[in-house]
Amino acid sequence: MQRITIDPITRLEGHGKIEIFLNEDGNVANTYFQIPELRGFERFCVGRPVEEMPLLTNRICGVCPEAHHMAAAKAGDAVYGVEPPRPAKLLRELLYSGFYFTDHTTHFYALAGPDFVMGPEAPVAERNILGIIHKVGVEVGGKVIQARKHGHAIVEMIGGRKVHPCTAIPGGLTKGITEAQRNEILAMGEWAVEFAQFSLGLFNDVVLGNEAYVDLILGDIYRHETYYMGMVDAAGKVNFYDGRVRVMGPDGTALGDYAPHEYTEWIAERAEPWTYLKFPYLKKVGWKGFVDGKDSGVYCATPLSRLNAADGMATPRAQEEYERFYTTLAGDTPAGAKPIVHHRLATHWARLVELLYSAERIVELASDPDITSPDVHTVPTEVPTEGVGIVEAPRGTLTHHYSTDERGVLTRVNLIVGTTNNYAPISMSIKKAAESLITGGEVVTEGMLNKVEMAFRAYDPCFGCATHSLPGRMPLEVTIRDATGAPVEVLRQYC
Amino acid sequence: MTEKPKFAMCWAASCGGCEIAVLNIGEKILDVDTNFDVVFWPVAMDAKYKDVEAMADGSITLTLFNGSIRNSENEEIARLLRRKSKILVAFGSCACEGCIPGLANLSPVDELIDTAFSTVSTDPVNGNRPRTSVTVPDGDLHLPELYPVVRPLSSVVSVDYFMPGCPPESHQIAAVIDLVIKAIQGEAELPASGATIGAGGSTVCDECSRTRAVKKIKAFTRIQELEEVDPDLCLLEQGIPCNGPATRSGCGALCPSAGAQCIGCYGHADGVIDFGARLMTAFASVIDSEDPEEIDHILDTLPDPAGQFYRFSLAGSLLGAARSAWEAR
Amino acid sequence: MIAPISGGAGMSGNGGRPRIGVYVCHCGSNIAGTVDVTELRTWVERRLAARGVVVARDYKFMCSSLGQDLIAKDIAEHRLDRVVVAACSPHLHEATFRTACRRAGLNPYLCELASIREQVSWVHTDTASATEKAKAVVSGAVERVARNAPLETLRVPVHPATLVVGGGIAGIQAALEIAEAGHPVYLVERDPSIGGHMAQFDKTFPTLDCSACILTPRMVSAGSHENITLLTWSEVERVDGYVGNFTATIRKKARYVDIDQCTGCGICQEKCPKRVIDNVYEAGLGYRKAIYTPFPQAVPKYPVIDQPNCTYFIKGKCRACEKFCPTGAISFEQEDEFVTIDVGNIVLATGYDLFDPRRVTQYGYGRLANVFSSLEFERMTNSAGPTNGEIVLRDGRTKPTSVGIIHCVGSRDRNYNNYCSSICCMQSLKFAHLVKERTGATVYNFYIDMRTPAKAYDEFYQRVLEEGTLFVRGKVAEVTDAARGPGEEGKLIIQTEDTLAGRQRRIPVDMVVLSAALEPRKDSSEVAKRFGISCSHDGWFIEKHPKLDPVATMTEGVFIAGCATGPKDIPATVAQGAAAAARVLGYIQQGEIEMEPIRAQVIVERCSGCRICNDLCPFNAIDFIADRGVTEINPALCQGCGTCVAACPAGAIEGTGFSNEQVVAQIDGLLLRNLEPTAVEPALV
Amino acid sequence: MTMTKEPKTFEPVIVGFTCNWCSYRAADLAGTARIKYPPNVRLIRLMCSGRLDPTFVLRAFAGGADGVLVTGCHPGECHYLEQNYKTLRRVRLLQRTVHAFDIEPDRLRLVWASAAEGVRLAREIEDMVEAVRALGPLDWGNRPIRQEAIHEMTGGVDDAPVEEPVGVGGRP
Repeated sequence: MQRITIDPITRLEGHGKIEIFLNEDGNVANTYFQIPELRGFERFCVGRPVEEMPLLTNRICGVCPEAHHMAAAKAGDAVYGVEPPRPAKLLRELLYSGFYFTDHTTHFYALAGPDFVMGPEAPVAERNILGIIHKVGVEVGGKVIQARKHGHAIVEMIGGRKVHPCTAIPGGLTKGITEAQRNEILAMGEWAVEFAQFSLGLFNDVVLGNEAYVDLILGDIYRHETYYMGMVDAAGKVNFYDGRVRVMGPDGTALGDYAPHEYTEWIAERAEPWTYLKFPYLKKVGWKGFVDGKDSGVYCATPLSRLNAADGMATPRAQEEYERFYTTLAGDTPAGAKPIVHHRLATHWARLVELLYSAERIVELASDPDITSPDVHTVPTEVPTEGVGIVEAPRGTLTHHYSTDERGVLTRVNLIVGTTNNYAPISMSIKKAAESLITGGEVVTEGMLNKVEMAFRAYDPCFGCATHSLPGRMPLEVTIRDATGAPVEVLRQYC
Repeated sequence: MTEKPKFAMCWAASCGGCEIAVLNIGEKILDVDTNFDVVFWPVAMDAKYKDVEAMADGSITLTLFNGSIRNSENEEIARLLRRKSKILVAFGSCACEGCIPGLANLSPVDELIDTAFSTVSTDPVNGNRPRTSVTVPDGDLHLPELYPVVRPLSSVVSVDYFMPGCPPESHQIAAVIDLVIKAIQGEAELPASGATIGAGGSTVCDECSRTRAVKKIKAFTRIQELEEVDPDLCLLEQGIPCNGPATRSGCGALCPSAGAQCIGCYGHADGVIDFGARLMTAFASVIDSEDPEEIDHILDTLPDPAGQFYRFSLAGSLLGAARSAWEAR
Repeated sequence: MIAPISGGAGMSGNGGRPRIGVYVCHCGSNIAGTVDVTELRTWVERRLAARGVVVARDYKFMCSSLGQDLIAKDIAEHRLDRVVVAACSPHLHEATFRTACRRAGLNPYLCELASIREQVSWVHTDTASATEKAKAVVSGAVERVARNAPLETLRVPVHPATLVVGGGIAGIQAALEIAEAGHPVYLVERDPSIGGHMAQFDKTFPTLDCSACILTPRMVSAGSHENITLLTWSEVERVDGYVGNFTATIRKKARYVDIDQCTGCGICQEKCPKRVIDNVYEAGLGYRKAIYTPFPQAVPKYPVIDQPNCTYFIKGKCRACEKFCPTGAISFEQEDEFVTIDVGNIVLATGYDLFDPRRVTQYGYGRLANVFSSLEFERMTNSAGPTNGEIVLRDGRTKPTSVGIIHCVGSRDRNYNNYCSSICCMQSLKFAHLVKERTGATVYNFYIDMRTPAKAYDEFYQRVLEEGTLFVRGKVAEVTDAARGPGEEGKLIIQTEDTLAGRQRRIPVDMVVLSAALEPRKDSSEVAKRFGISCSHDGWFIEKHPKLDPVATMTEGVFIAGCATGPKDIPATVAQGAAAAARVLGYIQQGEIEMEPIRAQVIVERCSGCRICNDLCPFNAIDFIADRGVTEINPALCQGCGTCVAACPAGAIEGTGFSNEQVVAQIDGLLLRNLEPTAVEPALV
Repeated sequence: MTMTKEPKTFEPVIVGFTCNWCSYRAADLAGTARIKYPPNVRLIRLMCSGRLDPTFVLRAFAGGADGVLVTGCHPGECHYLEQNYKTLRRVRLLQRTVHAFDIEPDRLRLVWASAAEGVRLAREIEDMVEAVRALGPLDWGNRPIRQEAIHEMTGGVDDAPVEEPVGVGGRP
């Protein structure tokens, strides 16, 4: 039996390690996507005061600390059974929208973009942000940097710091914003809307205008019919900060939705001895292994999932894009069912729709008369007990669940991190990509490496936090071994 | 012309925040590019680990190392880059003193795994736990073993400079890069080996604009329980356990100015061996009682001393880890 | 593992490795008897060479002149820049060896003592383990001394004036000594007159010379001395500053008598219609007027008006004194007055309070008429006292035929005071003698132990024995008037155990005298706080060293004398007054004072102005400089305790002489971590 | 499993901190009075227990001490008036903190001893030695700790050549 190891050497929290086993015929027998690291937050957060969780869990990820900061703060609210005043909620969501704007921008231009703009077969050296700049003009580079700056500026104004914000506490925030800051944010928001539209335009021209890419997107390699998860507001529209979590079936009929504290009735996690990460699945459906379909509890939580799960977007321009997205990709939908897109590579488009939504949301929130109110904190009066906080991290639904003693000191902690939701589907995508690219022991090409990479980059996995950086790539190393295990050929990319 | 000095940046166990902070220096990034030959920076470029091994010892002028030492691979990279680098900088809290993940050192590593795999949402199915070697139908799979404790860079290799912060503030990073470039061009002096760079020599209070009086505390209060947090008065004097007094300056007192207590991410000030010791003695000093019982009552209002005093510095502290963690495995 | 303490920059002033000499003292067999000194010396040579030890010797008596020469010689020959002497406690010979080093041209603070006698050879028996411990102790001292810095003693100018608090014999003595030497003294007394307890006595043991006769001249010369400013009826309100430069604020209580006008003729006292029981001077046995001088020989002679008892102040009319005063010195409008004075030194001679015998209820004082306190008895025997020296029962007429004198009332008794009041035995013997002499009554002395140690004391005891006083050894259980038989009717019965006869006894007497204990002043702890010194838990002022520095305190420039430091007889009290004066004169003579350079110091650039330390110094040495936002320490006020050093969260306060470097190095040395190699990948350049 | 590494009878090492005025003199008194106590304790003299920096205690544990004994004047008898109260607060907090590191309370004791209490001090030492002996070795000595801590404290490695020391016994 042959074995291929894809082992990214860039390390962050649980970086990926892919094992591909081939059978005698040289076809893919199985693939294992291993996470070889664990930091134990669930253990060492126990004993800490609950108000520190937004600060401690920040450090789970330096790329999406805002997500953990918010989930932890909301869990803190729940633990004390305290409702933050409206201005505090608005500010938290505003901070969060600023973060989404930066994060989605980074991902599209640094990671996904190159695959399309330059093309998956393009030489390594060109497949990065610089490549995009060369192809579509220098001003893009400037815009991207500007976009990241604006996003961070909003985060810093409300969160106190650019990276690892510090202002969210149980019951609200430690500070509000001034009129001057509001105007600044408003201006940035309006700029952001234009930028988002520009990006969608770019995607439209470069990708949708290109047969090959459309085929690639609509092709079968990256298609899985799984369940989809995403948070929706009262009107059933996508919301990142608050609402109920809706689970949409592969056939476009909703399985239902749940409030944060009900998550244990919906989500269970499967443990496997060969990886430090667990595989969440839908409890109501059950674990059937790494397979898709209506009977498999495997679900997906990404920008694509959020669009699939929701009835639409809460802002006008984003709603237009939402509709265009489905008319273009959904094909014909059974009557009574909601249109669903199963093609993983469509996630990049979905992400741009969300980019536009986050930009519009910045403007909406910054225009709210309450946003500059100094009333940003409610002092908890209840005895702290237990609480769950959920937000939509860019990489999926993020759940923090705390139990505390009567002093508000943690006694139990459970975290289901954004990316974890997608662990099973990612493994499946990798296997599918491998299957479609390796047949009869045909010698693997570098393109294949990138396509495998594309398979999970679509999910923007956080255990590849490395891949968030400019103008990054996840280095891969593939070793092909014959039946005796001796290496036949070694292919490397960036390592 | 002579070739440019070589630059490397690498991480071990870290969250990526340090990288983001570096990217946030914006235009300065280009200075790095123009003044250095970037030979190794996995996040940013096509980097070959093996190429580094091939380099002559000491051929990399400047290496920024972030992340702590959690497994054998982290240690391996650390030792390799120490050999290859003239100037090795422990970059960020993880590399300097272990940071938040260092809190893991309060429990044995098996307990970390057990807890993570016995949460309410985890299937009890055949009590699966990750194993370093497991046989699946298709063959054998291996997982790297976690070290019993998280360790800062300097407990594995000797470090030339320490650049604290979680993450280091971008303007400080920019300043340090400027300094090194100037030093290389002979226009500036590098500080003495072992020095802390990209930070102040005093503590956060030095940069904090809040007014301070003589401190006397009858009870510590939790920030969310305070009806009204005075926006101008020292947080510690309001009973909020602020780590500012013991935490190195350099961040610009970001958290206190945002109404949140300093949590100590910049580590200890110059000449200090143990951050926790300094903060402990500071808190003990402001307790306003001479009666043993009352003192105990006041101390009860600090629910988590170890976490309070060693939030970021546990792995780098004198004790380093709880006894049970040291003795694990 | 902990990396070794390495030599180099951090270590010795001259840079590079220090050159340390280690000297192991045998102390005859005191050390060598238990510690293998040769093994210790060779170990130091072998293992501590890498730590900078260039000479190691062992010698019979290092403190001998030969031993000291040995060190001096090595300092010259081997260019030693550090010295460790492994010998006795630094409290014994640190000064000796530091001086030796200074003579040899080495800064004395570069010499450390390692105590291997008091802390090793004298407290351990097993040679092997004792020697091992000695090695550790020396290793610690070597690491410490390697980081010692050469220090210079601080010098501050001394203000020539002195404040003496307390006008008893101790204070008077101190004041006179200093004044005689030609320096100004402020003598502050809270009562209207100086003189203290001694002025109340008639005879003083053992010589039985008249108390007034010897005290009065001293009071007069103190009152009239050109260098002494007498501030009676006054109290010290607050004290600021430090040795050589104190500022004291004194409250002069209103006398209602203008002392510039008053001649002390005494007419006001004759004319005053209000009689008041004199509980202070006459111990309640006699009366005085509402305007009074406490006793005829009072100094100053000016009276005071006892405001709470003065009819005018109560009823708003009378003013008899004013009417009859020939010089118009009475002024009812007078108010308390505050004066501040600058002094260089302070002598506290605040004396004692007498134990209140009422507290020992079973002795019946205050309940049984003919039970007297020792002070009452002193007054009774005083020819100028309420009975003109007649020893009589409460009725004021009847002479007692039998008298019981009980020792140790309130002393040597775990219910009251554990200590011995030291004067009661002699006082009781004096009483016994006076009773015999004046009444011929039968006298019983009830004692626990007889303590007559000083000059001519025991002879006096013998004399009283010969006079036929009966001595019963045992603690008196009770004094009662409940008669059990005809012989006891109308008597006071003393129920006691006779430990010599080994039986219980009931002894009927007419009069009982209680030799009450001496106790610290009720307000001694507040006074101590005001002057920045400390009290023992029973309330006596604590001396800097109970044997070697009995009149100095931990606070430089504040001295203590007399009973304020513990019970004393008159000779000892006078001696201490003189001793304190001598110490003060020493300082004044020098013009400036040398202070131990063990001080705290702020490294200003590290200070964040967090103000954590600001409230930690009881000597007010820590100041926050608001405009610069930093804290500073006044080296003259700092006593060097190091509390602020240990408290500074920024590590911005240095402890001279006890730096973190020194202590941490000593810890590592004690634990022998200094012998280990390091284990990290070394830096390249 | 640490026990197996140890000799049959485990001899704990205890670092003791004394103040110059009370407890160190108590130790002197124990000496002059020839009061015996086990040799397991090694004393360090500070001017006042108020000088006790928690760093010293942690350093002692980290350096291999099995126990740390902090001593000072009785409350109210401090030669610096009230500094031992600050020691009391510090040590209480320190005890709570090291508890999280699995260091048993008996390994860090605070004892007041006046200059007159040589016997008391000796008995306290005896008592603590037995208590720590019962707890077994703490064994922190061989744990890797942050190197630059020592760097900061003592400066860089000094490679000046080592000179053979002169060693002479008896008379000079």
